[in-house]
Amino acid sequence: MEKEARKAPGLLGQAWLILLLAAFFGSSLAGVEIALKPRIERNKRNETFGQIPFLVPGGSSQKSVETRMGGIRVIRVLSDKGDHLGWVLPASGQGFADRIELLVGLDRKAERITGLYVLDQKETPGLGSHIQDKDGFLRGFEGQPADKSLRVVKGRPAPHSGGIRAITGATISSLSVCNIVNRAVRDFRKALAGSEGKD
Amino acid sequence: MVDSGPTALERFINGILPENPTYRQLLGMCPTLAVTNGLKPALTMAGATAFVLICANFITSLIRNALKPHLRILVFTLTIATFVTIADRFLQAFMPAMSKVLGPYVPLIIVNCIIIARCEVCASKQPVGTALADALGCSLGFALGLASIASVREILGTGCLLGARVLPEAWPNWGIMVLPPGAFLTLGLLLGLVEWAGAARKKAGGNQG
Amino acid sequence: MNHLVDLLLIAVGAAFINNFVLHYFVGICPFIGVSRRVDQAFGMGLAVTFVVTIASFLAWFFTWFVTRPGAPVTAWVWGLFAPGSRTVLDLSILNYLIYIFVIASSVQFVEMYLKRFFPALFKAFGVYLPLITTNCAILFACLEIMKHVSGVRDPAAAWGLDQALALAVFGGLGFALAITMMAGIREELDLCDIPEPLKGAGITLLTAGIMAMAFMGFTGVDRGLAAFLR
Amino acid sequence: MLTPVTILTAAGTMLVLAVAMALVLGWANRAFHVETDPRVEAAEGALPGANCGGCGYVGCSEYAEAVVLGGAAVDLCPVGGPSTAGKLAEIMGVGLEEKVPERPVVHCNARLEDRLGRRPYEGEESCAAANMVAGVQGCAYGCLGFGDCVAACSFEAVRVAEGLAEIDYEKCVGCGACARACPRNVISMVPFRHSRVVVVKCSNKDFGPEVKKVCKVGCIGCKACERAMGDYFRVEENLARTAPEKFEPSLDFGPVLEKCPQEGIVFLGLPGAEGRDGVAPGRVEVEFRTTVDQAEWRG
Repeated sequence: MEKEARKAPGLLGQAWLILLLAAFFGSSLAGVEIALKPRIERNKRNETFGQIPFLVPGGSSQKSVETRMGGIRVIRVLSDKGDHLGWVLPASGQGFADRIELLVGLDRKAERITGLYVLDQKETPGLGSHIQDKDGFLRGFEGQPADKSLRVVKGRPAPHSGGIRAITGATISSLSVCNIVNRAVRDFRKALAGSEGKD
Repeated sequence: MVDSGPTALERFINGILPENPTYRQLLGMCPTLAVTNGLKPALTMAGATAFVLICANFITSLIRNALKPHLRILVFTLTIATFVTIADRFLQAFMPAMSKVLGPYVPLIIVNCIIIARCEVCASKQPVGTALADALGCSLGFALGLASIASVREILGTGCLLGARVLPEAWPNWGIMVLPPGAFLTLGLLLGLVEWAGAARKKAGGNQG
Repeated sequence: MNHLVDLLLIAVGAAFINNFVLHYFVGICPFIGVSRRVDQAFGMGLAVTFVVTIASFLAWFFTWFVTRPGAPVTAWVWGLFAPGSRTVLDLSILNYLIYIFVIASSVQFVEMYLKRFFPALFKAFGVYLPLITTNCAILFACLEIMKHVSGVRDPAAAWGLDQALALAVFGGLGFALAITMMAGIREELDLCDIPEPLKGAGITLLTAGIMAMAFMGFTGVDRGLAAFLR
Repeated sequence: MLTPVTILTAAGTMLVLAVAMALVLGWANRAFHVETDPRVEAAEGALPGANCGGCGYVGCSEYAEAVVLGGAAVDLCPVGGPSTAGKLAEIMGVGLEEKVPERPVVHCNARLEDRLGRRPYEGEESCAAANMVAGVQGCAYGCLGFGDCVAACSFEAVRVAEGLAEIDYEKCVGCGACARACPRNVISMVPFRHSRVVVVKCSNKDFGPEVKKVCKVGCIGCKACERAMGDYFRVEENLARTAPEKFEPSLDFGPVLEKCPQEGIVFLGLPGAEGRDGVAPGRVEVEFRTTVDQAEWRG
């Protein structure tokens, strides 16, 4: 009888170790997930909200809240005292090599761009990767008007004239960033105008 | 079956230089090429691999008697996948910047040939002590391999190492070194160098090398 | 029409631009080891394509129905325990475990299948078939699928089964292309005299470096193609 | 409430997946089961696994199958030598008759300076290519020195010194690759019943005066050796040949060595290794390195 019983569960009998391991590892991983999940969420949130003070002057990371404006995910930037200072608009699009993720800072009425930050990019290191330079390429976006679409300019553009100085050797990357910003800002302004009409 | 069984110390020393996983056994090529465009990511990857290798070797040598030959690979991969997930979540939680830089290559530690090779060759046959020593030795060897390639690529590619400027300002950064082809070229040349050094030593001082 | 263009972009991207071996560095071990003869390399390339397609199908299936946030099966199970509750059960932690489990099992299945029905092909692969399990290219394809299915913010942009299979098949073919070209070059290399220390892996890596540079020429082709087709 | 359920569901998912895979693989294992003779695996285990082709089969698994099913001889494996042959015989339950290992011998003794009528040659650096060029070298039979044999040998046992191929008997395992690679068949496989054998290191079949025009050390077919030791030497087509299987270390080759005008006749094998003259089988131990070890890839 003994031989018979052992042969019957031949299929599963052999693999008892795998079943035990699979169940044990599955549950232990779930435990790890629960332990670390809050920290990972906080990191993700910090990555975006942490940039708010630099994108919209005076904005506070804790107070600002994420909302949806006409189907577009956007962060309403509030100051410490709680009054509404502007918006931080996530935008993304196709760059030279792969997708580029941006955060665009806008003022209250979305008429002027107050700052730009590159969340994620895989442009050519050493060339396209210069779109991340805070006091170089990104400085060019601050103060630009939001109603006109931005243009890439070879030489030194006049300030606040909608012209952005291209990075030498990475024209396509610079162009892509401008297009992403233009498209996102245009859609958001349309949504903002639509909702302003409503509330 | 190795009858006498190598001692723990012997496995440890062997893992670092004589049987260096990257240069001698040519294992774990994927991460070696992918993350060595900077020394910091390379060391983080080496640390993560070390953690996974040590834990996996530990568990494997614990359950080595219950192992069935044909299910061997499945058990190894399951153990390794679990520890890699833990390492990945740990990186995301405590070192988010590094986790983004390493990106998809942290989960790729699962199929890193070094770990499976060590599990198969050493851990599934040796007692826990030797297995752990071997794991330590191999991870140090791997870290050595990664660090050597990463420093060459970072110095040539950006002129500075871990932020500190090494080469003079006038150094035209070799962009290629940070790009994928640079990885192949650097590793190819370094392998040649190691081979040449090994052969030279063998010719000069008999052949303990 | 737009969907087809999307498929084409994924296919061209996976085969040439983001070639598994030359751009993402996955699958290097067999790339150096197996590429000594063209027929053996091509056979290896096809075997990898075959296995990566099976693995990607199963990976997409499990990601879509189980580990995706708000996946139907998990929601159904969660409904059993706490009917009508709003919190979502997220099992994405199991992704790596499921992928490697699926890959190892499919390689084992393919090995038995080949041994039974194509013994000659099985003998030709010999030791390289079980080692496809440790081939990073297959797990990498599953990770790409995971990134595009559960990593995407709005569910509409998540990949369907057709996009996943497009990546798998053409990624595999890209791998086969790269490994066969390398085998062709390696056969030439055997005839010319290479400095002693560079023989074997050294010269292969240098050749692969130059090939990677050539493949970098493809960057931007998909952008141009997209602009042209859209 | 969420924690226990997540853990439970995670474990449950993995369990379901594991059961599903175990069933599929179990079924596949049964459905695709291929009847293989256990002795084939045992034979394959006994073979060194170098797939060098020395036994005449494509690889070790091929040879194992041939031994078990095809009834091939158990001692064809040159690399494994007598130890493997013994194991195979055990597996097959067959008697193992005495087998003398064969080693390659280079039938040419002319270094570069000994060869006359050498023309400058800028073609491809391989004997096969040079051999096609008429008159690349005065002697149409001798070694060309471009090292095809060196390339063929996977045990680094062949070297070309001053234009002449040389065998390192320490490393040589007798797989015959060099003999096959030489386009002029200068290298032939000779049974080594002892650590040495006496061989005529020349293969020029022309008349004496012709040989003198092209080589300083070639055999001119003067039959001096045949007259001195008729049973061991005989001259055919103006070239002295030996019978290696009749070689005994006790034989005295003194008279032949003095009479021979050329130093064409030379002892061959391990130089002066005393105490190595025991019975041939099993004494040429070589530190075994499989070609698999040298394959670049071990990942």
